[in-house]
Amino acid sequence: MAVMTYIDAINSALHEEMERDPNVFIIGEDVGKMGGAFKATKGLLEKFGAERVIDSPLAEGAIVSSSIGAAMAGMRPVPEIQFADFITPAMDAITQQAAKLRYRSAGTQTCPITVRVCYGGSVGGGLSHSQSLTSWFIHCPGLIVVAPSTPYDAKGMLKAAIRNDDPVMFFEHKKLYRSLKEEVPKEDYTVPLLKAEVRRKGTDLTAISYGYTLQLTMQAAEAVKEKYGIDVEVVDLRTLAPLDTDAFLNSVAKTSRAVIVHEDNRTLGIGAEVSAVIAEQAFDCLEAPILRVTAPDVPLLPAAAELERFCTISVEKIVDAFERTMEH
Amino acid sequence: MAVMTYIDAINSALHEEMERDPNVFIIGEDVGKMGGAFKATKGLLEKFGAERVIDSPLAEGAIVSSSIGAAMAGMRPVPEIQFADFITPAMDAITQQAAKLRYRSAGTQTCPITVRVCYGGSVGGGLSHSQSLTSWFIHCPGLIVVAPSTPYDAKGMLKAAIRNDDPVMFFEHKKLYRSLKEEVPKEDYTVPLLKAEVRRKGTDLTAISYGYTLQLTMQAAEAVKEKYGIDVEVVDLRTLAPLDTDAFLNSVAKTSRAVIVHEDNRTLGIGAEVSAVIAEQAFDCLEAPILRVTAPDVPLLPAAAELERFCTISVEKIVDAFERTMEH
Amino acid sequence: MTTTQDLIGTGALQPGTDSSGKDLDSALLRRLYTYMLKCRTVEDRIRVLYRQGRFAGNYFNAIGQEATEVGATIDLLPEDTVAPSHRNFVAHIMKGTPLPLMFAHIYGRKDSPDQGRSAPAHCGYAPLNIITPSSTIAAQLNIGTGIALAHKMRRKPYVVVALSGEGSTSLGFWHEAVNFSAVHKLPMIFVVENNLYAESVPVALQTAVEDISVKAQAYGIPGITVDGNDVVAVYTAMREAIERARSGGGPTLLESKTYRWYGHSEIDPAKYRDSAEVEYWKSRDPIAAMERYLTERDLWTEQWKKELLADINREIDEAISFAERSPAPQAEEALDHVYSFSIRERELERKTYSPQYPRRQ
Amino acid sequence: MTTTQDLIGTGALQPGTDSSGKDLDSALLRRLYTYMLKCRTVEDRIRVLYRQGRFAGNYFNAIGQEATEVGATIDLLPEDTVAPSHRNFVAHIMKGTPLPLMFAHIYGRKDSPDQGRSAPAHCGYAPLNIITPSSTIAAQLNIGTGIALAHKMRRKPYVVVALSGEGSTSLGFWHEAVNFSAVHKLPMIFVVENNLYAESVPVALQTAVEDISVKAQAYGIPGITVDGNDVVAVYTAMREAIERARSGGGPTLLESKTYRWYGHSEIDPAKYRDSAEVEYWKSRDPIAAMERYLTERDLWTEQWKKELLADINREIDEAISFAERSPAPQAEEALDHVYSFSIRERELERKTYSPQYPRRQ
Ligand SMILES: Cc1ncc(C[n+]2csc(CCOP(=O)(O)OP(=O)(O)O)c2C)c(N)n1
Ligand SMILES: Cc1ncc(C[n+]2csc(CCOP(=O)(O)OP(=O)(O)O)c2C)c(N)n1
Ligand SMILES: [Mg+2]
Ligand SMILES: [Mg+2]
Repeated sequence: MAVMTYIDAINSALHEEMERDPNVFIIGEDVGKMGGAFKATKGLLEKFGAERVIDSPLAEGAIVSSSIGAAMAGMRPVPEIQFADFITPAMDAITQQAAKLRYRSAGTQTCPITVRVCYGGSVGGGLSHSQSLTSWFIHCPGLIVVAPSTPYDAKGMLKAAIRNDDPVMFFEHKKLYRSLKEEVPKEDYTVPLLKAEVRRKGTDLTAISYGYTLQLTMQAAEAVKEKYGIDVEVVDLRTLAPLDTDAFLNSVAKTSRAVIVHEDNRTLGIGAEVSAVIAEQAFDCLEAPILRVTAPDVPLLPAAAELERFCTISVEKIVDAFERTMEH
Repeated sequence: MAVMTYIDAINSALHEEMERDPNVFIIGEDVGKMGGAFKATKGLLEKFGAERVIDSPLAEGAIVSSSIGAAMAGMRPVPEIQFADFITPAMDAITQQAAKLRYRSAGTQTCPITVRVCYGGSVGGGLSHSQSLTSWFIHCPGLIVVAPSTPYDAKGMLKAAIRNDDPVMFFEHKKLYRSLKEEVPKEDYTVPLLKAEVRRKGTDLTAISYGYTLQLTMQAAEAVKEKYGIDVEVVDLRTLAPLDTDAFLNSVAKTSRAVIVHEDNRTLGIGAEVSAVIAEQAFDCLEAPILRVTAPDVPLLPAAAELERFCTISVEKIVDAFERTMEH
Repeated sequence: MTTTQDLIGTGALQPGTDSSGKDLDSALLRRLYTYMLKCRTVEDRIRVLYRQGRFAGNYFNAIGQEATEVGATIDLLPEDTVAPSHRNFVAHIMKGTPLPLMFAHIYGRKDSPDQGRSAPAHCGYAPLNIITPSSTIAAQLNIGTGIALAHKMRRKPYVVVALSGEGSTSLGFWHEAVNFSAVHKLPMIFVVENNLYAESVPVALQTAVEDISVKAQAYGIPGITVDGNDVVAVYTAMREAIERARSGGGPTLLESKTYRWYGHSEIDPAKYRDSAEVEYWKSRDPIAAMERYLTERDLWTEQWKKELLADINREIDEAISFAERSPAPQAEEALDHVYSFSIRERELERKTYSPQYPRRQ
Repeated sequence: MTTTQDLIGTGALQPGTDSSGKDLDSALLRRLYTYMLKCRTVEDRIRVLYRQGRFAGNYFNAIGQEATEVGATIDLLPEDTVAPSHRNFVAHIMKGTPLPLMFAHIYGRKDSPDQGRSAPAHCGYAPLNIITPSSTIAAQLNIGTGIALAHKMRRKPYVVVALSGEGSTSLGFWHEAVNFSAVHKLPMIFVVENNLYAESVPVALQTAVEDISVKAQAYGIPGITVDGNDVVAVYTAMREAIERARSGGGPTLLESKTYRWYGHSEIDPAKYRDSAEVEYWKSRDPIAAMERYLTERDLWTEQWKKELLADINREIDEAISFAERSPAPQAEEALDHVYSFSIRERELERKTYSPQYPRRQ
């Protein structure tokens, strides 16, 4: 075991997968000499050379679509999108090409790519370095959308993604990169892509989150335990599409109450889908409204600290939702 | 009054708005000499000339972003996206520029554009001429997303959109273009952009839809009335963002039951948001699970008739959901 | 960097000085002709089938552009990739996709390479490396670029031929693909079929330049304009570009100036063009031009053409009857091939959860 | 179409034959210099403030590129638009945005033109037609194109100066903007500041061509490369391009070859460049070069520079103290300016509905 940050976990997964499989390669902006804007690809250029660690032209469309083609031809590309906010030039490549290639060729042409995307706020990034934008891809069948919340999962799921035969959108929260350390095995391991995880057992209320806000949700769970003795079960979605609905439905069937927490905008954030699934499939279990703790529906995130704070999730906001749900 | 198809309603709204305001202009692929792929812009080039009816280069990004700039400079552009399926090149222009310009300039720079988008399936269009893709824009604060379901609304809302100071995504369902006729006033009128409409009064169940499936939902309502005497209240969302939540919440408060119908994919289609809003704000009113009648989560729409039919909404599928809801 | 060629004298362009086409042997010249005739005949038939309502959707024929279609895709290796646009269904003929599968595709049947999923003109074929295209203009160029990247990484001598229309050059995707290929010296040939219109929009509204091939200069790669109705010219220019690509010399932009005789698609009456223009281009029929060229060399007779047509039509008849016998896909197959794993259970059997714990007050 | 110029002899390029810059009068030459000095001084100060932790976020300075910043944006009309990238904060100085507002922006305060919303380097100013940019590379070019379209439609003699780096030329957006402008002969000047790097990526990985200006040929517009450290060269080339644009002659692509002295942003140590390269370019300081040029013409003294700096620093001090006194925005203002109507009520007061009808069994 080794204690690792989230970014180290990503970095070591990339090192190991590139060693394991000569078909794995990296492409993106600044991934080579600079080792990535956040150093996720540090040391790869030195070890594997410029042919497998490609500093691409400034064109996210080309980064993803050249990966798609290379994958069709048998490679295992791991393209990087420096910030989710800049993923728009790759929208066609991701949603119309990668997501649909298998379907439109009836499985005869496929593109196993793992698009690493750095996302999320609460780091003072302002309007163009804070967005999530996961919803666009969750709404797109054919894509697996992953968003791990711990170093252990980050490493294990990244490896699983690279080995998986579907296009995977792999969302890494920039606030988690260096704010969290955890023991991670030295041996090769993977974490299954399609399973949510119960992070905390509880009986009174189900809290559902992922990514950075999962950490805040865990803190809020401890807070209401201490304050009121309320026992919150916390489900980490881990993968946002396809959703592991059984995981949170089982929990809600037990607790009868659900609160969903995410930092993305409220309208059609993943919370909407989770809530709708519960309202459809576990309605009889429910004893309280399903609450969502989310950003308001404004562009995320305004730069000034006061404005950013208003829009981001805090432990207090989650605790407040827990309280309201229990009071119902 | 004149009896008009949906496409005629669009066309006459454009004629009238261009006459009314010299700042209104059209830009898009084939909008000029050809009068648009579906003839929405017929006769405009002849009447207003090539400077106000611009056959643009094949570049949706340029179509929308040049509209943004022109709008900033005081014009009222009405860009056309020939098929929603081809909106990807304009993703940045729409979501990062148009949607956020007002916000990021604190209201000092704005872009009143009306992006007309032809969307929807059930016409044998196959995988690239059938998509909805409204969710991407519903999830993007700063945009108004409109999807009228009748000729009357199409005309009145298009005029309202052009006169509105926000960027409006105006989704026109291609199946409605010629399948529906209705009396439309000869005089100038507008339909407010932010209000849903109760299309059918009822007491037993609230059905919520928009666009082409609104018509199917109305038929299904008649069918269950005849068959079982069930009285369905049908709410036409008309505008998908920002949602007129009061309209459907009021109805659900009355009926205690909700079924949402849309042709888009299930996961994070607008039904998810509507359901989540109900589950949060009208929970105590509910007596049955909130059902969604939607396409499955597969790329929409496969071309072969059998496959297409499997994925599209039918009156039977809606009736089935009504029955299941009432049985609960 | 830009040159123009006119080898067989269709009258389209100034006669070029390049005589590299002069060395083509008789068998090859006759094959070029035969393929053009086959393309034309197949598409004429598809048009008839459409008018008879025997398949649904739409189709984008390349009638009038056969010299380009054939010259650009003939004699590729099976491992070479073709990245087609909506107008390149006939590329399958040169690549070697069995005609029955092609017609099963048109009909949206189970035996189609995609089992009825894509629209009629959007057809791929994995065994021969033809990308199953989407409609998004120019998207296939970018995917093709990635395939070329893989060939380069793996030191394989295979090339990618990416086809698109002049309208595609306005899109950012086109630019990103060509630029990326140029920076990485990828084995790509970008064939731009300049048929003067993108749907109804004339080329003068797409770009301010006369020859699309000058755009190559922006990327530092060779650009060439050929008479796209001259199959020998197209073939010869392609041969050079393919050799360059295969031997590590990087991409080429090849503009082929041609014309589509009919509308953009089967539902387009093409009223935006004037008939004199259409007639002019019909008088420059690439097939008739090649017939004259072959006749001068004693390589063509009416009789031979009749025999060819008979063979082609027999093959088409068989292909159609195969397609018509091919079953329609089953409704629930719509749920297949979304992922590498099945979603049938997920979509068809949604569980309902009931309370397992006593309700509280 | 492409020419290179080197008028004041920074040594960057081959001396050009163009002598159009020779006619600039003394007052203008001194203004060019003064503005460069002001840009440098303002950005040096911003760097200090950042290091002191007095504002949050990040900043992208253009130190070393002042000749381009000044030459490209000086003497525009208030109605002319500047479409800035992340590296063109100082364009505000030439356009005339009051310095206190600029610093209020850096600090994210209520008096910022955007009341604290955008990141420090992304600043717009509506009264002087400076677009509030997003970070998306090249997006401002496309918006600028639309503004130019409006000017053309309204027969207004205003131009749009769009600034971007050489990295931006790889993006489809860049291509779409330049192509559209060329087709419609819009009054645009695309200034590409080729500072050899896009973040860490050298220009050779962006494009296979040597001079970005050759890309103009793909669009049929004039392309010119100037020594971007030579403010007279930049100014002269811009003057010609602006005149052409203003008089209906359409767009120009102007490549300005220059170099940023420091990292991509305040958090980038720029270890990907070697120090010899950095030193070489520092020796070609555009400000020092202009000092030599002015000295030769008896237009510059140490004393004058001192006075200038004193004035500039006083202005900066005042601007900073204004910014520091400016209030922070109120938290709930985060809900404002999303639409033309308020969403405060919607977001802050979510109603709860209760059953109004008796429940049924
Ligand atoms: C991104 C995108 N926008 C619009 C369309 C609709 N469309 C299909 S073909 C076409 C014209 C293509 O013109 P060109 O590239 O010249 O090819 P041609 O049809 O002439 O062969 C258009 C606009 C599309 N398929 N993709
Ligand atoms: C679409 C997009 N992709 C990536 C980025 C991240 N990014 C910001 S600046 C930059 C480099 C820009 O290089 P260049 O255009 O040469 O401008 P310079 O910074 O050298 O002035 C990158 C990659 C972005 N802002 N937008
Ligand atoms: Mg064309
Ligand atoms: Mg640069």
